[in-house]
Amino acid sequence: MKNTVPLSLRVPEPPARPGDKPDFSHLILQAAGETPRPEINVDPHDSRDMAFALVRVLDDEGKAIGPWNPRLDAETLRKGLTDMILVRTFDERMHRAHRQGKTSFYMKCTGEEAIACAQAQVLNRDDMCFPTYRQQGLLVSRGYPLATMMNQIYSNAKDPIKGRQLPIMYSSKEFGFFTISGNLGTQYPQAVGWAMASAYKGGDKIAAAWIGDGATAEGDFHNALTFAAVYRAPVILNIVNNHWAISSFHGIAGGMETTFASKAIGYGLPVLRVDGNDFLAVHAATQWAADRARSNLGATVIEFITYRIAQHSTSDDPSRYRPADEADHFPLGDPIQRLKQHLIGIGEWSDEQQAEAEKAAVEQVREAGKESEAIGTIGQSRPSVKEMFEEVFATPDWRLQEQRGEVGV
Amino acid sequence: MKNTVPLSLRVPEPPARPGDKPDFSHLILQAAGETPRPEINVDPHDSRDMAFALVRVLDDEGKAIGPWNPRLDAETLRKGLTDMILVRTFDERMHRAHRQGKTSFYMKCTGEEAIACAQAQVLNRDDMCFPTYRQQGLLVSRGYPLATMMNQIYSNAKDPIKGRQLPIMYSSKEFGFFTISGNLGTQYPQAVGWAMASAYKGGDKIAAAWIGDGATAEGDFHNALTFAAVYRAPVILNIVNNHWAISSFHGIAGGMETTFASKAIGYGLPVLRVDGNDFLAVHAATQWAADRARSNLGATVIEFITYRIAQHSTSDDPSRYRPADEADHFPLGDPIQRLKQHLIGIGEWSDEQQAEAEKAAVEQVREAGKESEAIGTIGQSRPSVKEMFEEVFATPDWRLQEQRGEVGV
Amino acid sequence: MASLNMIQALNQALDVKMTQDPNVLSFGEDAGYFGGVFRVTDQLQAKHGLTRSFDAPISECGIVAAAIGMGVYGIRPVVEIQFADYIYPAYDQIVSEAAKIRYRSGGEFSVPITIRSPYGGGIFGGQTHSQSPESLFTHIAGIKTVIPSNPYDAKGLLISAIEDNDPVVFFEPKRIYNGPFDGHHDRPVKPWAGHELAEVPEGHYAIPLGKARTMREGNDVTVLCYGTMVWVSLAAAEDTGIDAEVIDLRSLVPLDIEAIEASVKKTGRCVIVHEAPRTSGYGAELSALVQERCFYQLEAPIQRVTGWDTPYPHAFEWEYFPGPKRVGDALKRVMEG
Amino acid sequence: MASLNMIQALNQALDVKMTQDPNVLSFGEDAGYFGGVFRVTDQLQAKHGLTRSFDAPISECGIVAAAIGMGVYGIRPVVEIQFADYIYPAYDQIVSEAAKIRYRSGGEFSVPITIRSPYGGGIFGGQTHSQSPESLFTHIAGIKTVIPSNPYDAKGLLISAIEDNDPVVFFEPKRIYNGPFDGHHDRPVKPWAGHELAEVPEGHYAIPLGKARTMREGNDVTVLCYGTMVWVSLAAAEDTGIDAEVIDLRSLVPLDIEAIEASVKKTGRCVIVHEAPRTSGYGAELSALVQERCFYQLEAPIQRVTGWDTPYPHAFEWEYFPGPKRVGDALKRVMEG
Ligand SMILES: Cc1ncc(C[n+]2csc(CCOP(=O)(O)OP(=O)(O)O)c2C)c(N)n1
Ligand SMILES: Cc1ncc(C[n+]2csc(CCOP(=O)(O)OP(=O)(O)O)c2C)c(N)n1
Ligand SMILES: [Mg+2]
Ligand SMILES: [Mg+2]
Repeated sequence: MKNTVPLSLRVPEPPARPGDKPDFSHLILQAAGETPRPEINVDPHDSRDMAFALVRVLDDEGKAIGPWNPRLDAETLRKGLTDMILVRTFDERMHRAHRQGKTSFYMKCTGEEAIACAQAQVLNRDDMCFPTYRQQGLLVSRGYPLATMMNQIYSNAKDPIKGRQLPIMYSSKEFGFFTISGNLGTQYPQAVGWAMASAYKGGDKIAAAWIGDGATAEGDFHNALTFAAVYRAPVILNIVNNHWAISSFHGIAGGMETTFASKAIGYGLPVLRVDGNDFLAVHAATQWAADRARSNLGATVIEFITYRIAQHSTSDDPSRYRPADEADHFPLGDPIQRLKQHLIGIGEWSDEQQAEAEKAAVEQVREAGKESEAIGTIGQSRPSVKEMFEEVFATPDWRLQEQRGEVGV
Repeated sequence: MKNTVPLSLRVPEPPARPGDKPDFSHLILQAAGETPRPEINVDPHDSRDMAFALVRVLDDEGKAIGPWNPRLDAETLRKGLTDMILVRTFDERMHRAHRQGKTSFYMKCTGEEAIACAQAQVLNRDDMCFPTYRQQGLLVSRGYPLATMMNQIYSNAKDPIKGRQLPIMYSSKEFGFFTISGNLGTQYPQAVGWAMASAYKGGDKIAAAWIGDGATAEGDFHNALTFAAVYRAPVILNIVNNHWAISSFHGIAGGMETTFASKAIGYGLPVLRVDGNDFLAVHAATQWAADRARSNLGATVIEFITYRIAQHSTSDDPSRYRPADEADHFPLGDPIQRLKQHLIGIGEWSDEQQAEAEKAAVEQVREAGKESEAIGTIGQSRPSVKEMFEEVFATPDWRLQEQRGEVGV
Repeated sequence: MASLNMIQALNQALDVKMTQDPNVLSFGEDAGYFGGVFRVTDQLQAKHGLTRSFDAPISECGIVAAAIGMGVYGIRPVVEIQFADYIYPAYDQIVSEAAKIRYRSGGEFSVPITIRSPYGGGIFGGQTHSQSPESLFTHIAGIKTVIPSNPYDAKGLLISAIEDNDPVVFFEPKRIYNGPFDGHHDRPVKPWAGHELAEVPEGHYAIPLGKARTMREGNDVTVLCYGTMVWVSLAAAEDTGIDAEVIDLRSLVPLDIEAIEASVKKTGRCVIVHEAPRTSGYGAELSALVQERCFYQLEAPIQRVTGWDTPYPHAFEWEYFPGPKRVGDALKRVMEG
Repeated sequence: MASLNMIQALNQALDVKMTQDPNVLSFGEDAGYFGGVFRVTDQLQAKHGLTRSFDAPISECGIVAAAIGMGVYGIRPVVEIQFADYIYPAYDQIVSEAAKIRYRSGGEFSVPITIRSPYGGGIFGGQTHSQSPESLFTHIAGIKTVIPSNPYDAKGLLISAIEDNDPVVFFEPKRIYNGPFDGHHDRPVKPWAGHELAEVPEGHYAIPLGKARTMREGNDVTVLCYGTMVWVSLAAAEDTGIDAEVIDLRSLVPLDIEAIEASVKKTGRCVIVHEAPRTSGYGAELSALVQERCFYQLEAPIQRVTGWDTPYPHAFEWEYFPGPKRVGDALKRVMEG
């Protein structure tokens, strides 16, 4: 048979570029409360539709409705809100610090705070998180010292990873936070291996991993889901779809063809597609996945729909590739505003408290800043140069000893 | 929350090991004619069920029924049958040749002949095939000289790839057969790139690629589907599920969790799940996919359900890991018997013709064997040793010239 | 003739080839609309169209695999790997496929592709934005490895790489994209503007792969280097006053062995400089070749000045980076030897 | 004491460790129920259970990534890559992750895993069952690379690799699994049975990584080799009657530099032998190290006897494989030099 039309190469383009009117009409949405909540032991084949639904709890008025309402007490909600405020405040401050030349690099998670802050409340401290560089909320929510985060960012003498990594590549075993890799996607199958080990040992700890919409294209995404399904690993595989991968819109990763959530179907894994800017929905979905894992039912994939409000990193300028006001048109709003509205609605919060919380966050960050800058910002202070040669191996071989000698440290 | 049960690692096991009773009850089957035939421009989201259905044309009596009946003329069907007979006869002969020490290695495709032989009829000679080592039927059906295949297998002086590759790693640009790689999966995204180039050039050629159930676990499987979906490449992505990967049953690749076909859903690609031992179903499904590609509608994934009757290769002994009689219990039978039954049923073939065709095939293979063995089998004859140094680059650099000098050729 | 920096020169090479040959196209992560994180593909999509310069999914393996398929079809894709530190997911497709397809197919199929990637340190990029993995490619039969050190060579070498009928890994020393940084990080950065090697002719010209460039003639010692280290080595010669012959290899495979042999036989001494870790770096091969061919002329042990056998450490950039001081010390050692 | 071949010795090492340490487990393609295509993990599943020795999906990258996650958890997985030729899909996880996790986490996390893989030629395996990629790992800071040459060492070194707290790439020379093949392919194959290095003690013993073994003492020339080439080199010394000191490196990283230096300073001559292609093979590093440390004792150029800079060609096995003739010629050349 000959072709009916000549072939042509299709390259996806985003609905809007700088100057165009933002357009999110392609986004599959559902009203809060509409999506059913299956039992955690549901047969994945009977819950495929969840890949095309949207788990939401907060409606447009900020009321919590529907089967996914986690019914959290006000204390928990207030902690979630203040954690998110603190993360955003910290991001602002460190972004300024970069402009002030105090650090060589920084990455914000503005607009995505609900994901890490809500998930940190569900996961136990001894569950292991395999994050990307946008889950600083896990550390903040778990009470990791802000000053220590800054020490890492400044690569100063108190940097817990000894000046060896780029700013924001945190690592804390004590806080169940796996060392962030600069290489995208690698942590995803590692989390599955960690979960397999936990299951192998008959323990009770589970793992969680995060990956961005863009990085789902890496082979490691496929490796993770294959191993998680085959060995029924107790792991939560989170996809953070913030619609952009540096300058590439989600369609370059296949986001216009179907939902990222639907990738779980091909592995027989249960999946949830969740409003990532709805703190309660994130909390409830994560609880559902964690319960499955702890009940030895295996892995769950969760796609969180959110939007990267800030630039990709301090090296990026989004005005070159997307409408300046695209964030304002994102239909799922801002996670902080939405949780605030909810708390006020149920009479557990007020604009005054919000203002105080914001002031308190600024204060807390300033205090941490003082403490860390007293040690030093980039260039002013750093770990001993001998750290360059330490911990390549558990014990250095003769090459490292000789080379250290050449440097004279 | 604490765990309700201690965690444990699950490792999938096949339903039957040596000595056990074979069991294919996990296999999702449908009767011939049951599965609908969507239009080629169907929205993939409306055809997801195809990933869990089974395209079949031949019923148990060998009658061709239902919407997928390709209505092929008797000539075409007879060619398909005799091609399959020839492939099987060739495999038998070369397998014996290995026992006789004429080659170091061989791999049969016994039981899977319908796939390559039917697909070769649908694809044009100038479409490019990116096969695995079990698509020798493509060459046979396209009339590639059997003696030349043997010359490659024997690495003799007339080996078209000059003794550089293991036996059966054929390559023929003229016959649209891409050089087989010893590395699993790599050809899959390459085929997508080839198809992208064809579309980029506004041409009319399409690509087809094959991968085994086991190799779908490689990252390149994911890469291929991502690029095929994003760039809408005119390619047919075939998954040959023969239930085994050397000693590992398909469950080690996730085959017990869901169908391999369902992996297409996560990329928004249309998919067909097909009875791989039903020549007419293979033909019809491939035609559907080829029509889509040629109409610039992009890629199609096809899972063919079949069974690897022979050992993996001459280095393998399946009796160590699966029931000796498992093949006899495979519910989709033998592709040659089924097409023969159909042809006889429609009065276009007879047992006598079958016997003659088998004799003719033996004769044809013997003739080719004579021709090739006259040149020489492994060790008796080989290309010039200088071929070791040729074609590393288009033009050799000084290292290759010096090293060739050291060998003195 | 315009004075261009290396980014502009590389961009021009792509523009020239895409204008000249409809079979040349470019893709990579953020390399389409945005023009690449280092802007090397800037404006190519606007000028040549969406299907000739486009964004790719974040899958280095998929990018190279697709390029291989395109090359097999008969066109000449140029792909960008955003940082050399991210080339490893594509390693199997490069080593097992691109490098072997011509050979294993008896010459029937070939892979005329170019894999561009910014590499090297000196930018405080930490361990995943600073690596120099060149020797992982020089070991692979069937792969060419090219590294320019200035705008003029960058354009001419990239054009040759694109026109080459075999796969070329083309590493761009990102530290000198904007100026010939010589390792004196405490001094003001020189831009390319005004530099004679920034004088880049318009249009098409090709520099053959496998021809080194003598950047400085000298009689005391031969310095073998490439990329950023060319400028560091020149500074070291300057600083020490040692009459070094500084040879910019430009292409590691194919290697200009005549130039190396002639120079070392003349000087009787050799220092090799690269940023990559010492063990099994390309300096090891160069050292082995020199001693095999110039043993009886060598008056002192060949010295290697390299990165250390550690990952690239963020806070210790200048202790890790082989600067003019370390190269100068090696020049002195080899003169004493 | 039983006389074991290398496969049995490796199997015993795994069995000993799995019996001793519940945190040791093994997985890989066909490595579970079936026991591996070379039978190295034979019976481990039957003896230690389904979850301690199991089959893995055909994803080398996934296998290594899962092992890394397990190592981070605190157990000691031993994974099998079916052939070294298939290790490249896992290269990113090994280079970017396993090698760097201890360092980049400030010592908080570590990766005590062992990656086993049959490697090398001499079996008519063609280009995808014959490769020797060791130098692609020796270049990577944070990775140890170990290669045994006999059953006794195989068991002791594998036990050390498993007990090591860092990632170890453990290459098994498949050509000598069943006997000390010396490259005389025209002669009957010797089995391990009866060989003194096939006398393998029961139970636990460890051979420290980084200690070479002098297989033959000699005064004329030092031969540096490992794996199958140890036996080829011994045969070459035998055949030529040259009094060579044959050193089996056993571990490439860490390297026993003292043993090498001492021997070359004694003999004044050095020949390096490996199967991998010459350019940027591990021989380059060894040659560079020897000339840096023994320059003034060297009486002739160091010779490298290696595979050619081509893919491994099926029909030309014995022209590609560095056999006793080629090693012998190098011994003669270096003695004349
Ligand atoms: C293997 C690899 N390839 C490329 C990069 C460069 N890079 C860093 S972040 C990024 C975009 C990631 O986008 P996404 O996965 O959507 O995460 P997001 O930044 O949106 O959170 C890229 C391409 C990298 N770090 N690692
Ligand atoms: C990258 C890679 N890993 C492992 C192998 C070894 N190997 C060769 S065939 C095979 C099994 C493949 O099974 P499947 O994909 O189901 O194809 P089938 O043999 O059943 O047709 C394996 C593991 C290989 N050739 N390449
Ligand atoms: Mg994103
Ligand atoms: Mg199979």
